[in-house]
Amino acid sequence: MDYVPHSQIPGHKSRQTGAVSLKGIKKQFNFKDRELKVLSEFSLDVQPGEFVSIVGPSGCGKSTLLRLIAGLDDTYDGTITLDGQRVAGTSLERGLVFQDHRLFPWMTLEDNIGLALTNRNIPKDAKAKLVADHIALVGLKGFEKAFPHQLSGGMAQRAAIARSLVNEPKVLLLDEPFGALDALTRVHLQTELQRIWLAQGSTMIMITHDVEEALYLGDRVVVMQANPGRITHTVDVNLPHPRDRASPVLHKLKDEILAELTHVPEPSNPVVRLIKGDDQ
Amino acid sequence: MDYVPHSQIPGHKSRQTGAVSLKGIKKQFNFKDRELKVLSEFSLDVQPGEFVSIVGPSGCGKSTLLRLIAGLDDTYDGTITLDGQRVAGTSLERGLVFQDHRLFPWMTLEDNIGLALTNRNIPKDAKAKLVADHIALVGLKGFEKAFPHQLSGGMAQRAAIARSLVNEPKVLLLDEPFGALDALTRVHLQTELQRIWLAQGSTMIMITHDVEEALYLGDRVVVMQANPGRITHTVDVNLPHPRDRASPVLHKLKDEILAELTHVPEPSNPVVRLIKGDDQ
Amino acid sequence: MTLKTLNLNAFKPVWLLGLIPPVLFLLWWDHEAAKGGANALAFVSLAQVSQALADMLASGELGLSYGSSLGRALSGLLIGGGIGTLVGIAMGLSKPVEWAASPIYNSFRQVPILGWLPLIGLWFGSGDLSKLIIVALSAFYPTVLYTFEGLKQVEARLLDVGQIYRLNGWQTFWRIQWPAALPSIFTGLFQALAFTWISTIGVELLFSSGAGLGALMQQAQLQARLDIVLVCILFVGLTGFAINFLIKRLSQHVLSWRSIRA
Amino acid sequence: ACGEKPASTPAAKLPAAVTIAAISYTYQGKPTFNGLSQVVINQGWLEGELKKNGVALNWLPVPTSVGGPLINEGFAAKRIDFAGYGDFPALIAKSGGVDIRAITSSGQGNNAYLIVRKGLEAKSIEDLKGKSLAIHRGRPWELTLAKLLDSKGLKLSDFKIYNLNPQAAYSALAAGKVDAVFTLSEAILQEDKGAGTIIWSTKSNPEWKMRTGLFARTEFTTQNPELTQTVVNAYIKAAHWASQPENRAAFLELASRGNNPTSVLERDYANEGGDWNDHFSPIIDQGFVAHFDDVSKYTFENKLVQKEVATRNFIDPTFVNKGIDELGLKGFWKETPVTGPVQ
Amino acid sequence: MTAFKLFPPEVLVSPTAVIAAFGEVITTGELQRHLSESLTRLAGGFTIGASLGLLFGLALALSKTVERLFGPTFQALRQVPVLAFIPMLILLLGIDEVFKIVIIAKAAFFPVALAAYDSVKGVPKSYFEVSSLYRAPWWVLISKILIPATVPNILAGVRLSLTRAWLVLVAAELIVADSGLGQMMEMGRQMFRLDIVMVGVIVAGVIGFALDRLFQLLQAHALRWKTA
Ligand SMILES: Nc1ncnc2c1ncn2[C@@H]1O[C@H](COP(=O)(O)OP(=O)(O)OP(=O)(O)O)[C@@H](O)[C@H]1O
Ligand SMILES: Nc1ncnc2c1ncn2[C@@H]1O[C@H](COP(=O)(O)OP(=O)(O)OP(=O)(O)O)[C@@H](O)[C@H]1O
Ligand SMILES: [Mg+2]
Ligand SMILES: [Mg+2]
Repeated sequence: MDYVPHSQIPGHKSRQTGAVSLKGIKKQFNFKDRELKVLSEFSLDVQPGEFVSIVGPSGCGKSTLLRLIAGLDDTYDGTITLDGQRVAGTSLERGLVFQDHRLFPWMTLEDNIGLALTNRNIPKDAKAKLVADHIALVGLKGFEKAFPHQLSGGMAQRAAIARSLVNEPKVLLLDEPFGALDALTRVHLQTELQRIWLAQGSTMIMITHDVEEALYLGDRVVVMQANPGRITHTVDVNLPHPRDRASPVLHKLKDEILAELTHVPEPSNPVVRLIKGDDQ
Repeated sequence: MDYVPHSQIPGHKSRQTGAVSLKGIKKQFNFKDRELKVLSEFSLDVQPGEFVSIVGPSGCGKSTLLRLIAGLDDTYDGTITLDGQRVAGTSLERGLVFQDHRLFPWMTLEDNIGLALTNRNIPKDAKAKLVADHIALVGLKGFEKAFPHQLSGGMAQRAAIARSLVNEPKVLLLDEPFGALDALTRVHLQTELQRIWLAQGSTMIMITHDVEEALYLGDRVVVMQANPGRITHTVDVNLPHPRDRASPVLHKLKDEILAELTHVPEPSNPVVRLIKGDDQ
Repeated sequence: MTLKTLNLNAFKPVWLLGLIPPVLFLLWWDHEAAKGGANALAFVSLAQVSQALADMLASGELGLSYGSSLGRALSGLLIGGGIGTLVGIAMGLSKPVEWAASPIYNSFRQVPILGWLPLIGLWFGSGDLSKLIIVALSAFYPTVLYTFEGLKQVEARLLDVGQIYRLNGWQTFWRIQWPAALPSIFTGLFQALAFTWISTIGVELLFSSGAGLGALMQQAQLQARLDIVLVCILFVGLTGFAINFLIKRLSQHVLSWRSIRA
Repeated sequence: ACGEKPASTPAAKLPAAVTIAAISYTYQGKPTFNGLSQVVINQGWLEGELKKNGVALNWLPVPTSVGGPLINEGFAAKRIDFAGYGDFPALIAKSGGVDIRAITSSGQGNNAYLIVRKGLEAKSIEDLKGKSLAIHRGRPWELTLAKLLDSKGLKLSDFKIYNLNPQAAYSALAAGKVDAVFTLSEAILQEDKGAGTIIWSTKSNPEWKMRTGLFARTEFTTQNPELTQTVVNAYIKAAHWASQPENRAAFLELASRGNNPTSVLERDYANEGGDWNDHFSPIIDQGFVAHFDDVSKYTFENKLVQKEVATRNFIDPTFVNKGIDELGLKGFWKETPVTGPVQ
Repeated sequence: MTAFKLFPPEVLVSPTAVIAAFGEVITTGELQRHLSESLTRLAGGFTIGASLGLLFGLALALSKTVERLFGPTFQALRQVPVLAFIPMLILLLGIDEVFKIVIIAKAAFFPVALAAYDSVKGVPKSYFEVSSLYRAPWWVLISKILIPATVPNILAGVRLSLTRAWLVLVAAELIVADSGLGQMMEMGRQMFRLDIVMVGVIVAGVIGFALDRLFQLLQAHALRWKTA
């Protein structure tokens, strides 16, 4: 197909940096007296400025994976590097949109978003403008002074997206960012995300349950399976951005991925493999 | 089209009761020093045993509406009745799946689901069995003793669904119940929900952002618009249950609804009409 | 029209309900007082109490004692509460401080003041400073406890957000931990308020005598002047109530972000 | 440079302040001291004299309820130099190793009373056998009770003893929850209020009264004999003032700022055949010494103190004797003074 | 060896003196007697006061009517020292154990009641909504939702109330008692036996500390869902 590397897409600001590499990641949780294997031998290389979508069944370890990349959890085996540097702790270079919005209940919408800029060395009114722009971007104008409990589910999620975007991180990790949004708002925000991605040349890793969305945005779609969480399939989407949602290529790929996702023994009832806590 | 009233669908246990009627509902929030009109002249009649899907933009008042029907908030104008009886307070007849899962963090999954049965007069082991069955239904076997923070986003949402189903309410209100679920689990749970609905003959009112889902499950799809929240359109889906997802009728209706949803001035940036707090 | 009545309803003085128990209590009291006999020694008639109130106000005795006690209670609350909050923060934020301080704190807390009196007298004399120290201690204990507990309860999921945005220690504290702990800290403050009042009264009996409601009450009891005792109780109770009310207002304002039952 | 030579001028040796602790009450929001201390303050003489030497005068008001321990701890901590208080706590401090001594007496001492509840037919302490008796343990008048019991061949265990502080004791008496209370002059007030009847008091046995006096830290008296003398003289002057019959009303008014109204004080002070001025005699006389001998023996025998106190180390009449001479008051009070230091 | 030479040994008693005094009060059986008396009183007063306080605090937080009726009285009364009511209490209760236990119970009551009231008032509305949705009866609401949601704060109240109970126990033993730790300390002080006072301090501190640890374990148990 007429694949154009995204670095050659007009308007795509190419970056040399932002390469995320995961090698042999193993992660388990202590669950009661047993060990729950969540990720096993998980390896993935993401190019600078690449957009990777991840799809996979509920509970397969997607959120866990993002937490590891973000540096929120370092109790795992294997290595995670950003541009060759081993990831240790969090960094403003790696942004994260949590699956739940995690707005601070005591801050107004404005302050919640402003929080992301606390440690950015820019003048106060530039910060205020950035915040205002991002509130407008996610369609929350008029709610600057609202507390989180006064927002609807979708509004809170949009606020969380704004918070992560305002920072322009080199790598942005998104955990089902559009899950609670209606079709229209969703399309709008997908477009905006793509525009920002193209403009900033940042690396994006996005978890989604919407295969269409994964294909529409991603340079690559990673399909995961559970027990333990691992990659079963990777789909390259060799289409230029922005794409035509109705493109037959995308439709074909969608059917392929959905088939892959349904091709699981007992898919609807993911049985958990609980391993006795030995040190195997 | 060959519409079959659901009461005549084989296996659909017909109920005489479960009629929900909303008349001239007005609801507003005090937002800072102003009033935020959320619902205005909202009226809807739901037949006993009917499945109504509601779609609409983020923040248009869908969750607020369900809260009113559930009886969690009685500061509104207009009347809401269930089988002619005015709704006052909550009742076990009206179940609700919240948009956020609202599991109690200190209870195990099992106990969280069991909580719904506290007031049901059935023997202890029958309760235990009910709980276990519903845990299996949503595919969470093995996690009975897990605390909510040990669950993934989708798992928590499934637990919340189980909690609301275990009670077999006459009217079940669902607020984006499948939002955080992967395609497969979603299809599975849609099927299960439909099966339960058919078997119990309960009335269902479901909010969703997935128009396909709305059409696949609903006898009727209500399309809302924001500022203030109101019904702009109602689509009857005259197809027997269970339906064929690929049905062209559904596809046609989907396009129609999506067009309706996109046909809003400034749709991506819902400007809020904030009315000065005078006494109109 | 309807709006007017509505507004009136909104201003319906439901708070008057709160007067029912005290009024009933006073009626019962007066009834008991009227019985005479042994009762007369434990209950004095309200008429006598109001007479005493008038006398004490006129002589300036009440004003002096009240002012002195109020000053002591408020400064104790401020000092003890302030230091307590700081110590609670230190213990809540730093594990080593917690390990080092918590056993001392938790055992000292349980030692009756009586045991400390000789030492406090030795170090600080038996004047106003010692009194202030004990009052401040009584505010110190609850504030430490509640500040510490409040900080311990901050949800990890919210701290995660702070990490993502690389908040430094101070920012994490000020933007996340402090607001999250505030409801608990206020509870501690409410507790401390009562303890400072009670110990203000008590401490006036333990060290050098001087102006104060406690001294006044103690002496009135020896003189079998229950009317004076009651006037003092009235002032202690009402003042406590008023300060409580003010702090409540403050807390409602500061904690307005909470989505709680009205 | 100043500190090189041992300071030879008396001014350099003097302490910055003299602190006197005394039992006090709160009167109209301000402390009012018990007995002669308030007279000393009112006269202002002591303050003036000390000021001449550049020494300040501090008064430490001590509430009755905790007077003893507070003063003892103050002495031990060297926070106070003089204190006017009772025999028993002073002796306890002395026995506990705090070096203090009595340097004046405060007259004949305080009366103790036995009051029984209304409606109880009891004429004497013997009638109370098996009944409940309230007393605040460890307070000076416990000795008086002990002597009373001793004289009748009774023991504490012959009664149902309640250890109640005075306030509680009076309430309990009024409520009829105890049969009798052994206490100080407030008993008269309670009787007036109708809470009970006084059936015995030290008026019938004045030698059992609780004695009070001015006590001083020995270290202070040896280092600052002049200052000590000034303080003692001030107390003698106060006693002299109070002893004047024409000042009786004024003194009682001062005293009534404490727990008892004048009407009660009148009766408490009503003397059994003696003169008004006997109440204030500062002289350390044989009776005073004998009393302390008694107290010392009793407290040791009853294991209330661990070391027996030798009275001769505890009583120093030199200052008061000298003061009376200096002030020309020899013979003003009638008791025979102990001559010379108690040996 | 006393660490602070600055202070006269009579006041800051040396550890050896304290140990000796310890031996003394233990061999004479005095300590055991005082301690058992005090602990019995404490157990009675504290249990009654704290449990009533919990119930009252919950009622105050949950019922608007109760709050309106009793809230102001509660807020005023909790700041009034019991000392002021001694004559009335003696008239009503006499001077035996009941009196002491009531005084201790009063002291234990208010901190728990306040803690329960204030923390339940702060419970997120969403918890009440879920409970109301499943029409959980009040005892389920309290035991399964409100208490777990407020464990640290209520337990802090209970811990404070234990402190208060100790304190007031000693005070009550000063007003009326022949035995008890407070009485022992007070007599020690009257008799200038600061070594015995220190024994009391140490015993009270150790027991208080032990009880407090117990509460902390309880809390850790109740909060195991946070870390499990
Ligand atoms: N407690 C509140 N106080 C003030 N405003 C509120 C409150 N709750 C909701 N709102 C406002 O009401 C409007 C409707 O909210 P609602 O939660 O019903 O939206 P929704 O249709 O469910 O949206 P979504 O799809 O994003 O969940 C929003 O604008 C929201 O800001
Ligand atoms: N703190 C924890 N302790 C124990 N188990 C945990 C913990 N956090 C997550 N898990 C388990 O790890 C597994 C993966 O969770 P994760 O949140 O990564 O799933 P996910 O792929 O994001 O699922 P979803 O799509 O439902 O959000 C789940 O089985 C979950 O129960
Ligand atoms: Mg997830
Ligand atoms: Mg919603």
